[in-house]
Amino acid sequence: MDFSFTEEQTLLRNMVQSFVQDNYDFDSRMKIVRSEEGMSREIWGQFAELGLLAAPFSEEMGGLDGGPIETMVIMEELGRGLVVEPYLPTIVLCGGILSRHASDAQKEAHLPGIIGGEDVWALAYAEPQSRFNPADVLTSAKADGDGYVLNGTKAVVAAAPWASKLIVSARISGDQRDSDGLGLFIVEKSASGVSTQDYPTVDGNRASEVTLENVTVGADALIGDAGNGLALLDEALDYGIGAVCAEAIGHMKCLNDATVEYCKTRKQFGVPIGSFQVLQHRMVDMFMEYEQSVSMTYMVNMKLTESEAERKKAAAGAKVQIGKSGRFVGQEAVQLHGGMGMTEELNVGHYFKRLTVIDTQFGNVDHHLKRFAAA
Amino acid sequence: MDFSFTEEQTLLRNMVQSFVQDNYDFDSRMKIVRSEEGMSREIWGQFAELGLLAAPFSEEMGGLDGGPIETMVIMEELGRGLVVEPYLPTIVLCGGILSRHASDAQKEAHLPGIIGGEDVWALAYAEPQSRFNPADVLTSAKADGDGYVLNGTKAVVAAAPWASKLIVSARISGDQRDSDGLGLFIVEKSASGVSTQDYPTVDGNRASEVTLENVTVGADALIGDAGNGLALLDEALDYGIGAVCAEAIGHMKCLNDATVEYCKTRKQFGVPIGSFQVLQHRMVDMFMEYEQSVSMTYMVNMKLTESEAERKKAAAGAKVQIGKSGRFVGQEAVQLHGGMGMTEELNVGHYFKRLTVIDTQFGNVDHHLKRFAAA
Amino acid sequence: MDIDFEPEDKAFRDDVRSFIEENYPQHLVGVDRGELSKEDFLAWHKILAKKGWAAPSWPEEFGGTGWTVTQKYIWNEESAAFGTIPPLPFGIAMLGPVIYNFGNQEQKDWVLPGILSGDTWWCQGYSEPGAGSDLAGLKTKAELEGDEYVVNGHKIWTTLAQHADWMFCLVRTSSDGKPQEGISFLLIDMNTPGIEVKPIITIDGGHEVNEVFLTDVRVPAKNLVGEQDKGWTIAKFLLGNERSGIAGVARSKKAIDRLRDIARGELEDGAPLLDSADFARKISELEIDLTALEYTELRTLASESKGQGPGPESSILKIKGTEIQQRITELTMEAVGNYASPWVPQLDRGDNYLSIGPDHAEGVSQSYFNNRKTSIYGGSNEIQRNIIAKMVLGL
Amino acid sequence: MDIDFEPEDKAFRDDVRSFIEENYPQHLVGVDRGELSKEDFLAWHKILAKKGWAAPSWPEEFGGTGWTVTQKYIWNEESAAFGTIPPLPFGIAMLGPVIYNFGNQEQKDWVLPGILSGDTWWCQGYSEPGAGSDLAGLKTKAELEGDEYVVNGHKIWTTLAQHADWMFCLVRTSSDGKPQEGISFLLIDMNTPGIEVKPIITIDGGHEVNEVFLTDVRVPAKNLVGEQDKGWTIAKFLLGNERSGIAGVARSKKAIDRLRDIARGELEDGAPLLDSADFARKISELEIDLTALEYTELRTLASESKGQGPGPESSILKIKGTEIQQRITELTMEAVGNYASPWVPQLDRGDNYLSIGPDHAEGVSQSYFNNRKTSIYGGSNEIQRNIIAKMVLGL
Repeated sequence: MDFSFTEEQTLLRNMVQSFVQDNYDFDSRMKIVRSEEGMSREIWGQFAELGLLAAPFSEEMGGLDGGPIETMVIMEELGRGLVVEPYLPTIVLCGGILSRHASDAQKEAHLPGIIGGEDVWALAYAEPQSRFNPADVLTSAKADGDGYVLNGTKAVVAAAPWASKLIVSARISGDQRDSDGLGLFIVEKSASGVSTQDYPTVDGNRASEVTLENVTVGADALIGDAGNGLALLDEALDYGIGAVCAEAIGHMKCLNDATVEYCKTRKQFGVPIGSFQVLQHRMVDMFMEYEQSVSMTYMVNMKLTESEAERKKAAAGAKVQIGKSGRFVGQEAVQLHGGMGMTEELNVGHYFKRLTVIDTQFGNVDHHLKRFAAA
Repeated sequence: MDFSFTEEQTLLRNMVQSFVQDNYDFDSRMKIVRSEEGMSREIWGQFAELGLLAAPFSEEMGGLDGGPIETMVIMEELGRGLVVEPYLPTIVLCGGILSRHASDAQKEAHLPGIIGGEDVWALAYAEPQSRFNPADVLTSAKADGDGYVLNGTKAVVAAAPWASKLIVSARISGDQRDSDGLGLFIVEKSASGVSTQDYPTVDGNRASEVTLENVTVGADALIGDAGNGLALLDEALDYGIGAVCAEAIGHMKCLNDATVEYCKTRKQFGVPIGSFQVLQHRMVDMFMEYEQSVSMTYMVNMKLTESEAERKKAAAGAKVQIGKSGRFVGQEAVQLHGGMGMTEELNVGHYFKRLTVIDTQFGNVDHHLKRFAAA
Repeated sequence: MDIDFEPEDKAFRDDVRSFIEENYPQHLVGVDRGELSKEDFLAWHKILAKKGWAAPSWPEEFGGTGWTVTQKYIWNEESAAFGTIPPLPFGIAMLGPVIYNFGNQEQKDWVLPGILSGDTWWCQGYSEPGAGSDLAGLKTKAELEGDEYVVNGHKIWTTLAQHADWMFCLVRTSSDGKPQEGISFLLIDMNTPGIEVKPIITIDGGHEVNEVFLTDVRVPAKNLVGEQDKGWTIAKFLLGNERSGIAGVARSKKAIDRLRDIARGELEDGAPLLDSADFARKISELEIDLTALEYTELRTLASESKGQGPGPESSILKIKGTEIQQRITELTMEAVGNYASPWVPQLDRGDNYLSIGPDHAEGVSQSYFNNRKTSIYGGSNEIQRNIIAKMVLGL
Repeated sequence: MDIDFEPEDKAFRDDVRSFIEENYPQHLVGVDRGELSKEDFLAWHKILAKKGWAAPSWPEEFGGTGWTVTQKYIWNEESAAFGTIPPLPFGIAMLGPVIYNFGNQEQKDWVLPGILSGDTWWCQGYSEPGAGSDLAGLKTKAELEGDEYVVNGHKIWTTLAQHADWMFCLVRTSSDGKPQEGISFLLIDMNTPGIEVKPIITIDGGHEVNEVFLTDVRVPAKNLVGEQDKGWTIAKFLLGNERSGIAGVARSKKAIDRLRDIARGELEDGAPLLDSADFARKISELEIDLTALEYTELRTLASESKGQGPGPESSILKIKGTEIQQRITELTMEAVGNYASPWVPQLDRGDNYLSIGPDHAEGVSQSYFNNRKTSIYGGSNEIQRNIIAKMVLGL
């Protein structure tokens, strides 16, 4: 049992922190968000150069052999900067699935493009009717010779507007919400029959509705065994939870620091508002929510590699904590900043909005409370 | 639409208030609670003399023709005094069932003893397995000639140790939780086959486990129609809810007043603790909970005589409010009184304990939230 | 104590309901506030003005309706149930009562008719960058030069100032004594030279509030309401009125109905979300809290109708009313699941805008974000608790 | 960063588990604290003392075990999982560290062995009627006369003073300067003439706390710990230690297991209460909060083991730990439904006492009532928030 970071992990944190501070201040971030594309390919290239995109992959694949703790450190620092570049979908979700379950041929075909920063990937798993249940899949994959033909609609696919490749969940067999029968398929976004409707999301990211109409893929598009896709997907989403928990504690830390600072300087009735006991205790509660969230974030990232049952319970519990704490910290940070917290020009509201989306991402508090009880 | 009390109602309130102030201060109350019997027959006789026991009955029965609002006024004032004498079980629950549904003969046989203060009654409806569902009845009533034979066990029957008569719910037909098939029976506690195990409850009241072993009753023991008992019982419990809500706002008012007073006088760090903003806002929240509870108490007592559906929804909603508010006000009153709030010698802890029991009485918050949603 | 309506009240309810159904502009049914033009905002108001129903809260002599408390309650219920655009508060709820209580005859004669008719759009110049909840800390200065005040300062959070013809404004006319002294209440024509209105975009992407910069703005001295340096009384009076209207019970009922419809349409594992125990519980909790607030408001109105003005207890209405509104928008956002995240442009929506996901999901997050303001504006909920602590509990 | 135990830790866990199973007194398994005699309280302590495990938190040189942070964690987990009677905090957790940090050699030599062996029962004389959370306001006076202090005053909330042999006590030796100055730390023999212990019965009907009246109590001057008038430093040191032990994570885990068992046995409409969505949700929420607290405590212990003492962050452990304990007792009470209301006599239970309802329901309400104290004692949770605001956030 050990709760300390290795020297390498601390160096990694310092590197990401410096990069974000130097290259991704709030104004730069807003410029990127408001740009036509909504992300910076330049920043993404620099991530590649820094080795961030290689972090979780094995050395033989050209990676740096990092684990969940390294990802946690990176995501926390990206969270502090409200970075919109698609580390989560490309590296954590899709990269994770590939590195853990793809064939050697698939890895050789795809990982270099990820590690090199050429390709953005998106995980298209949710559907309009599926809410938070990844097994609720209507998109069909019909065997066709060696390959498959995909038909269906995928909903709110984060980073899809920027992606060149998608991992798509589709039903090879079984009924709508069956656990068995899913497959995860690698799909080129440029493939015939793939169309997207792109839009911005409230947290400054971009997403798409993805329609697949008779999209033909080869046998080499299927990751892992046919029908076993849900297990791979569940695991990937839990890794995603570990990562957004880390991102969220980055947000909360910034919000708490900003709020304490604001309350020390902002005066009302001739004194700093931070001298009012009610606001002091509110900030103490925000601090405690943050600390509890940090604890759960460490916990889940240490448990991702344990047994499936332990991983699920850990992820569900952590997501509940982060959902509640993020909501509380976000709302109170806005409240304590008063009118200023309501404006687009302050970063506070943007952290709040991202935390709001994270509460829903990969399933909200109610969803994971049930999952926790069942695990 | 009218939210004012009539002159008669105000006079009634003043009368009960004065009586309680003069005859039922905290020391007197604790003497009664700690006495062998646990209630004062003398006080009960005085209630009869004051006409309180006649309040809700029709004039032709020797009553004063009061309605739920009069009961509310009385219960609120009894609540302020933490009065343990069995107004709720005898007058509101059993008296209410008799006055609304008993035959003329039954009324003539039983109401004079209630109004005169000779008889205490208890409503034996819950069972060890029933939790908050009054339809969950295993006690059986088997037709036997003109009458019935009762067998079963009734749980936590409030005021039963003091009662000479019981109203017992028993199943004439149907399965354990069927809505149909219940009957309400008048049972003399002295009848052969009735035995009780008496005990004090945490709120200073007394209750019994009541066992019925081949208890024979006549046809005249059945109130209303055979099999229709649940409707009568549901209605009675909703009247009971209207009454305990009123009792609870009496408690909350006293706790809030005591807490504000204590915080104005108790000094820490050289100043009254009521000068600390966190405690001020806590007391504001207690005040708001109280005001919202008053509103729901008025609401439910105005709606008891409306349609069954409206009555049920109103009672469920009010009970949820009172359960939550009573819990908050009770807990915080103890907290703000510090160690003193934890002692038997202060009335604060006793209000807190009675509010705690009220939260469960007739079903707790979860139970009534579901009932509210279904209504 | 009786909850039933008298027969005449039932008749009134029927009249009101028919009038709304027959006269409410078709193109404004179910429209979001964010999409309204200035004309849209006023359309319904002008119809009501013709009917004589624009200001039910005013005394009859100034153009009120003379309705009883119960009738006003019915009016609010029916308006909300139909979903009319809420009346703009600035003229009817805020300035009107100030003018007929504190204004001189001349002011009554020219201000009140413009409010009633909808011809004059008023905005509120209260908050300043350095004076939010601490209103008495305001710094905008008005110096009397001859028969004009020269006003210099900076107002903020001025709602819908972009549409306003006039502003009622708190200014500092003296720096002597306590901060509450030396404040005056001025009416300022927004077309006066020296006034600049600068939009503030809020986190929902909307443009509702503004900064107003005043530079050597010359205001006729006759535009002073009440006495110079005695404006604090008026300011407090106005804030008290603002509080009591803010509970929004009838509109929250409507919003819960909408939430229930949405939850009926959203599926969780193939079953309506409304049937989920967790979700049903949260809706029930909301409804119960709202019912309690409704009766608290009715109790307040009943004692007001007996001549007791809105007391500090009305801070409860502000606190609970806004908490409930915030919870409704939060739960509505939660109901739509993944489709809470698409961003709907509030400004410059453009012609090729395509909505994403089900219609009922459109903009729900932004509505949630926007509603965070309600516990800040109009005297923050912390300030309201201070008021109750001091004025009601005597702490 | 790694959550797994090393092999040697797993071996240690097995050892500890067997030792407890083999040596814990049979008659104390599953017994309520309210029912314990003085001998019962000490029985397990004396067994541990023989094994050398009475004071795992002490340095080895004074009789500690020399265990690592992980080993101490395992020890707590295993003790709680088995359900041993929690060790009395007064000697081991409170006074011991004071003595080996601030006491002189003579004091170390006579105080520490008595604590370790369990031969001396200590109680804590801190609070006074006028000095609760504001400890520095204490008034109990000690005047030096020759080589004796003469102590006069009134202590309150003195836990288990009815069993105590000695009391460590804060007294005022000077009234000059700030209230924190002039406080001294004295050890007082409870058999000294002039000491009267008066029970306080709490709302659960139990006798756990007392008032202690001191009238001309003569205490040898050598019983002063540290310097005269400098006791505040010791007082604060002791309170810091008190906070860090108070999270009670392992015991709360056990209590949640028990709660789950109860909810499995209780029926709602014929089905286990544990299967109710509402109830399951509340248990899950509790478990998640407790897991978070567990990791917060582990993080705190980890930084302590690097030489950083328990900082003001440890106030989190007090606040969250007691909130969770209170919620567990509350939910347990809720689980048993109607059978929460029978009163179980804590004192004079008598021979013909018959329990009412299922065994698992016995006394659950009283346990809930009793636990309300935890957010008051040991520095109220409001005071803990003040500490974090000041010491951590710099407000």
